[in-house]
Amino acid sequence: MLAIEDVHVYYGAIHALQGISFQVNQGEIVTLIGSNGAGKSTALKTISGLLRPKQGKIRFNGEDLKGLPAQKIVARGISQVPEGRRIFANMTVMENLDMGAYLRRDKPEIKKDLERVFAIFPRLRERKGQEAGTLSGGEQQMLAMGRALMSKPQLMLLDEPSMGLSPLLVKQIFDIIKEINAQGTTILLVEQNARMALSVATRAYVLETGKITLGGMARELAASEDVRKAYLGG
Amino acid sequence: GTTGAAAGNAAGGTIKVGGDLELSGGQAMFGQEAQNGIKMAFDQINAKGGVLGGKKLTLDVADNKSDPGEATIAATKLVGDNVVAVIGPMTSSLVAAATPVVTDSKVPLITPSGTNAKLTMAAGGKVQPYIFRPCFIDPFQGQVGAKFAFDTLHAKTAAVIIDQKSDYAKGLADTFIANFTAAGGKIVDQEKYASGDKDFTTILTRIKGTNPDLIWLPGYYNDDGLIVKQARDLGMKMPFAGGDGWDDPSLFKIGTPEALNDTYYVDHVANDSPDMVQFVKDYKEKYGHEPNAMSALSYDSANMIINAIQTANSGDPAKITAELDKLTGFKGVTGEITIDPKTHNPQKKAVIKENKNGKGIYLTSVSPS
Amino acid sequence: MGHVLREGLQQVVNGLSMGSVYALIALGYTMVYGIVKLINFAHGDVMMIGAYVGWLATSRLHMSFVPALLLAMASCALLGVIIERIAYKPLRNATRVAALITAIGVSLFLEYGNMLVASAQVRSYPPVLPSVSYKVGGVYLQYGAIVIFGTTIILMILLTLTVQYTKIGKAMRAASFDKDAALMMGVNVNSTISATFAIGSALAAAAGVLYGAYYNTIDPLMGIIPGLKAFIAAVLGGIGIIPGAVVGGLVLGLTEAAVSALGASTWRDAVAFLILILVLILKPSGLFGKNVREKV
Amino acid sequence: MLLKLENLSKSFGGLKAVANLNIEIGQSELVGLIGPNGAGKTTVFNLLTGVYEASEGKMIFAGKDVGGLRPYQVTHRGIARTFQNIRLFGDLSVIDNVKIAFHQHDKYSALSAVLRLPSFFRGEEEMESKALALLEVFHLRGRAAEVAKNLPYGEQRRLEIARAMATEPRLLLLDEPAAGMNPQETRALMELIRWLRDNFQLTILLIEHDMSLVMGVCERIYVLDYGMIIASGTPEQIRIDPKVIEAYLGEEAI
Amino acid sequence: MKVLNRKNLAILLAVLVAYGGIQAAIAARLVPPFYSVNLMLICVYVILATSLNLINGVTGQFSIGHAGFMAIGAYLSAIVSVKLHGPLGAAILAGAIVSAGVGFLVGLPTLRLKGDYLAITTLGVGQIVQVVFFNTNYVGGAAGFTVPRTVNWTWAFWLTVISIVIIHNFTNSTHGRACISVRENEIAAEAMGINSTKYKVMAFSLGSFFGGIAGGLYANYMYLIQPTTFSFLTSFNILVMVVLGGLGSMTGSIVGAVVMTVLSAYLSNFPEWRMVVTALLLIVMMLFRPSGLLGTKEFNLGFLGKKGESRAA
Ligand SMILES: Nc1ncnc2c1ncn2[C@@H]1O[C@H](COP(=O)(O)OP(=O)(O)OP(=O)(O)O)[C@@H](O)[C@H]1O
Ligand SMILES: Nc1ncnc2c1ncn2[C@@H]1O[C@H](COP(=O)(O)OP(=O)(O)OP(=O)(O)O)[C@@H](O)[C@H]1O
Ligand SMILES: [Mg+2]
Ligand SMILES: [Mg+2]
Repeated sequence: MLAIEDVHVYYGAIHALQGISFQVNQGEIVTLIGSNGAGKSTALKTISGLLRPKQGKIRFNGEDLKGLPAQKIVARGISQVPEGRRIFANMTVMENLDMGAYLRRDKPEIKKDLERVFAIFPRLRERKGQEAGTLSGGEQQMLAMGRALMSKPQLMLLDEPSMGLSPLLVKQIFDIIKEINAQGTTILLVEQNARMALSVATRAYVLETGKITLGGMARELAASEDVRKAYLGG
Repeated sequence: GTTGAAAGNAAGGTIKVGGDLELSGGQAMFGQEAQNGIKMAFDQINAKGGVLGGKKLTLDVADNKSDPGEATIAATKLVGDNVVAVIGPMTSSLVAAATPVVTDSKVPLITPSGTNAKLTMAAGGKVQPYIFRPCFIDPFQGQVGAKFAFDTLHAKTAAVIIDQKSDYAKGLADTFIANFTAAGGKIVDQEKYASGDKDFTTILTRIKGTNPDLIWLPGYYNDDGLIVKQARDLGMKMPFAGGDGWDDPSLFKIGTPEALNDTYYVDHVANDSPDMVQFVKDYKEKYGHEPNAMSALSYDSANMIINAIQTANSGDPAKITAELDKLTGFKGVTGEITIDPKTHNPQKKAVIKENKNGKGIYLTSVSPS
Repeated sequence: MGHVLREGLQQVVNGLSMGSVYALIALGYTMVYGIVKLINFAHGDVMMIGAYVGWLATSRLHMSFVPALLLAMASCALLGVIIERIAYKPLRNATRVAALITAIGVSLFLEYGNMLVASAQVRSYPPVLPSVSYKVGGVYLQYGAIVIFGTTIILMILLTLTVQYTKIGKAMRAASFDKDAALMMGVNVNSTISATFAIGSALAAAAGVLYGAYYNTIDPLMGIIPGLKAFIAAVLGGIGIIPGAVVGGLVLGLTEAAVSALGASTWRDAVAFLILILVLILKPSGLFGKNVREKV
Repeated sequence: MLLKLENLSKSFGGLKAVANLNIEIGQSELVGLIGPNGAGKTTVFNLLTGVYEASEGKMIFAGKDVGGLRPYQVTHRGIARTFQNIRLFGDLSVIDNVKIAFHQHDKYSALSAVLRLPSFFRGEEEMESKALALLEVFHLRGRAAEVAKNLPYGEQRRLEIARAMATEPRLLLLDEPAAGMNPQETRALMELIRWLRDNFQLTILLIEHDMSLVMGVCERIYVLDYGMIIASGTPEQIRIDPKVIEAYLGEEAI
Repeated sequence: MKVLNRKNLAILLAVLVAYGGIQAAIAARLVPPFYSVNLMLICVYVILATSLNLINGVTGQFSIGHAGFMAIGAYLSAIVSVKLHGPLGAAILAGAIVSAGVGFLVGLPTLRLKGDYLAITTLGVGQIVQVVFFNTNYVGGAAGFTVPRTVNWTWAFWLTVISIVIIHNFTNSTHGRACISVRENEIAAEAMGINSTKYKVMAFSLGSFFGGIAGGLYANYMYLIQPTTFSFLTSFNILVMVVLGGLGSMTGSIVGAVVMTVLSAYLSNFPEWRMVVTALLLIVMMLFRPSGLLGTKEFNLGFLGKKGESRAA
């Protein structure tokens, strides 16, 4: 479904991604793990068109995404829950969710999805009219997830969805990720919380300073000695 | 070494005259009209072979941005360029700012339209030796206006509207008030605005409450037109009168001809006077629009300098100054100019015009008493 | 007594007419600010260009009022988009002051560029708005003022509805807050911002044509003072808030009228600013502004 | 008691973010404040540090009421904090970040700075050496000249704590210091927190969602939900408290 | 002694050479008047730009009404020298002190405002000052206030040097760092124990003080001052210098002031095109160097000193 081939990305002189290749198949949950500054967020931003690769190919359903502006990539069915949530702080919770469905025109379906989001995050229903900027950190994370769900993506990119969430919510979020996936959305997940990520993922890749050093079935990686030492804290 | 350098200048093929003009900023219109007038005078003399046996006159312009500080800088630049004389600035306060510079450098300056009485007078009642003008001064205008309002229009009460940013308007207002009250009239209200304002309804409403026989409005035409129109829209039917600032063809486009009926103003010259006809025609031909008083006075200023150079037979600023000092019977398009050596003001007649159906019609002329 | 009352009422009407002119200009100002967070100092000058286009259309091309107005709005919309593309877009990620300086540059360029093209001469508008005034209970009411007031209110309502409830409006607000996040929602940020400038500049042009027609005269520097006043009006109401701009404009107009009515016309601008400052000290984000504190 | 919150409340419009909160913390204690997202934890910090004004209640620190003080005055009283979203002086160097926090302990006036009197040079020298010493402690000395925003995330978090320490506080408030850190970094942070407390006789109150950290270092924990305390006690007690499990930890708690 | 290290000695030498050279040239009548006016203007604008930089660049308070403080300094110094017959030094100082006082009074309530709200307020203060002078007949009202020229190159040069040194020394101290921290993040600065109000007001008053000094120099050199000289366009002009040089960089402000003054002098030969060219240059400059000529960096003479001694602030 998504194929990344030898992608290089620079921030000015910083060579943030040094030729990474990986793929995500239809229906999978794939996770990218790696330490701070490895380039995980950079990879996601490149896929969603916010950054331009200097070299390399990104294919989605066989189509080359190169040169497509970000808004067109969303229209192809890729949506992102960005690191740091990036909700629209000056808009209400409801308006944020509306923005998620910006490109959609199927009103009844949108309504259904809204109900689904509210069912997953009842707190958002309570705070429908509140300005998003005044939500607590966790509430904002829920909103960011909800907003991405509203675009009904084929492929959802999640950048550290569990950051700053209570343990209960972390668990819920991962349940939700599984659920969304079960409902047919393919997921590319970036996580600091590697243990959780590996537990829900089908396959995983390890990113180290801009290069992919390992890749394989999530279960296998979780069992690997190196990965445990470096990313699982034991 | 201004003098020496100027002589060197004269030895070349050209003689440089400076223009310290309002080419940008709030009064940019004045400077541009003046520049046109001066250039026309120079082009005409140059076409006739120039002065001093073939030397061409050139205008060295410096933009004073309608700002007094910049007027000082512009004057400094011009005297640094060794001009033999300076024309401009056009507005009184800027002339005051340029005066010390030209005085220090002993270069004569003619302000075409700086009408403030104090410009040519130094402290202690002495004349400013290097400042000249071809126009009459504010007290004279105010006096003529007051007499006309009282005697001819039979106004017993008057209100005055003053542009607070304009020294000129203030001068005209002061002398009007003095002369009008001395004649037995009464000033019932004084209101102020700032040039550039577009809405005058609030001050007009106040004046309306005092119901004067006449409104003395010594501003510039673009404000005058608007004020009169807005007054008429508020149902105010009394006559208006003002000074030479009214003189511009676009007055009637800004205010409607109908609104401007029953308004009067003091002016330097009637556009249909025999002296002006040729100038108006030439000017229209050259620049595509009618001249106003600024263009005409600047044209005269330029010719005063040409005349002084020719009679002095020299491009030396000191000699030009001396010639200007004793200028008599100079035939300008705005009238005959004789400089009073004690005041450096010309003895000139004023005319009064009435606006009638979109034209300023000559009514009468008044000689200085 | 009746006389004083009538004069007072007349001054209120005068103030409201002046105020609605400020409000009309402030609408576009505040809208662009609300979305792009740029003090578009060139707004007053776009208004001036609009006035000139309207003048050309009516006096030279002999068009009638409404077509001339539409032409002016269309050309200024285009001008606004061009200005944004050339001068503001490259600075989206630069500091706010850099954009402000560019806006000043654009403002000077429009003023003096037009002075080169059209000369500094004051032009007068052909009488496209009937110069009629109605007398109601001794108080005079200008036809033009009524038109401007009405236009302002209608545009205010339309704009508010657009920004609050339409898709493009939401996209505008989203892009205003976080461009990248808006992109991730599928918003075409560039065209959204262009649309913002197009609408803002078209509004400026409408204001310019009405201003020219109402006050009869236009010149290349005519936009400076109204631009400044509109800025005050917008801030007074809470910058970025559309109804706030209108209320701010009207309050400003009434204040100026009151100051003049009391015979202190030369203190008008100072009092206007003083009131603005006092309001801001009491309500730091303007009359309608929410006092948003940064959440820590 | 070093810190005593009595009946502290804060409402935003209709929402009661903190409701009748009572908390006591003794000298040199290391206390955790946990609770679901939106429970009001950060709000408590904001109230304590004068960012928000309490709707009701009292805050007694070292025997004195700190209610109604401006943030800088609270800092002068000896309370320092870090922020949930890092707020470094991003464009300044690492050492300048720390020096700024030393400001209140400065001994020279603006006049002696302008005239470059000897007291200026003495003051600057002292500050420089104090700042470097502090950076040394936080393993940031090698980064002293770097621009703060260019540091990796983990080091930025550490710098934020170093900067807070430079104000020489008696009470340190840490808002989610481990957020965005991987397990290793979190473990190092734990060590650091303990070490700080022991070395500076510091009292620490920390908010954190990473239970390994909270359970690992805190001696006592308060659990907040809907602005109210639903439980308090040792980590062991909290871990098995059914109310906490239901509201916060979830069934399969660690 | 630290004050007399190699770097500072070199700077001192350069300053003395600059002063002596120009003074000698003026004495020998080698400097055409137009040039000497512009040299004076450069001094005036350097003081204005560096002092505005202290407010806008260093402390991050968006002030766009600096001409108002220049006006206060100009008028007050003119009153002292013309009406009270005070000596020039006293006149300039009095102007500066009153300007700082007004800055303090205005700053106290208004500096709570943020960003654009503060901007319009400072603009308003500038306008109010202008209106007050317009309406005060004691200082000539609209007609202006005539002041004899008593300022010469020596006055202008040394006042500029002193202003620069004071602003530099203030900025490069713990007090300056406190101002910078307010600019960087006010909430964090407060949390670090910095009284942000105090430092904002301090920077604002100090900036106004030097704005007043510049006004005093201007008034006592230019023969005539008028309220219109100190319009918001003048304020913008100063702001442009600061931003052009690089907001936050003092050397940048100096460069900006020199460049803009020289440019304006040069362009006065092309009056019709002057403003259009200035406008285009502004736009192009900002497009290619949005953070100004020097960014926030200082042009540094560090290579003259020992290593490490002159770390950039
Ligand atoms: N806007 C930027 N400008 C310059 N460098 C950047 C920028 N954003 C990221 N980098 C650098 O690129 C590298 C990769 O960053 P990235 O944010 O992708 O890491 P990450 O793996 O997501 O880390 P984290 O776990 O901290 O989120 C890092 O060295 C970072 O410092
Ligand atoms: N300035 C504000 N205006 C309105 N509501 C606010 C404001 N600040 C906080 N709140 C609300 O108060 C509640 C508590 O917020 P707070 O930030 O204290 O939560 P928290 O416990 O720190 O949560 P998290 O763990 O997610 O950071 C939340 O519901 C939040 O939406
Ligand atoms: Mg990341
Ligand atoms: Mg929190």
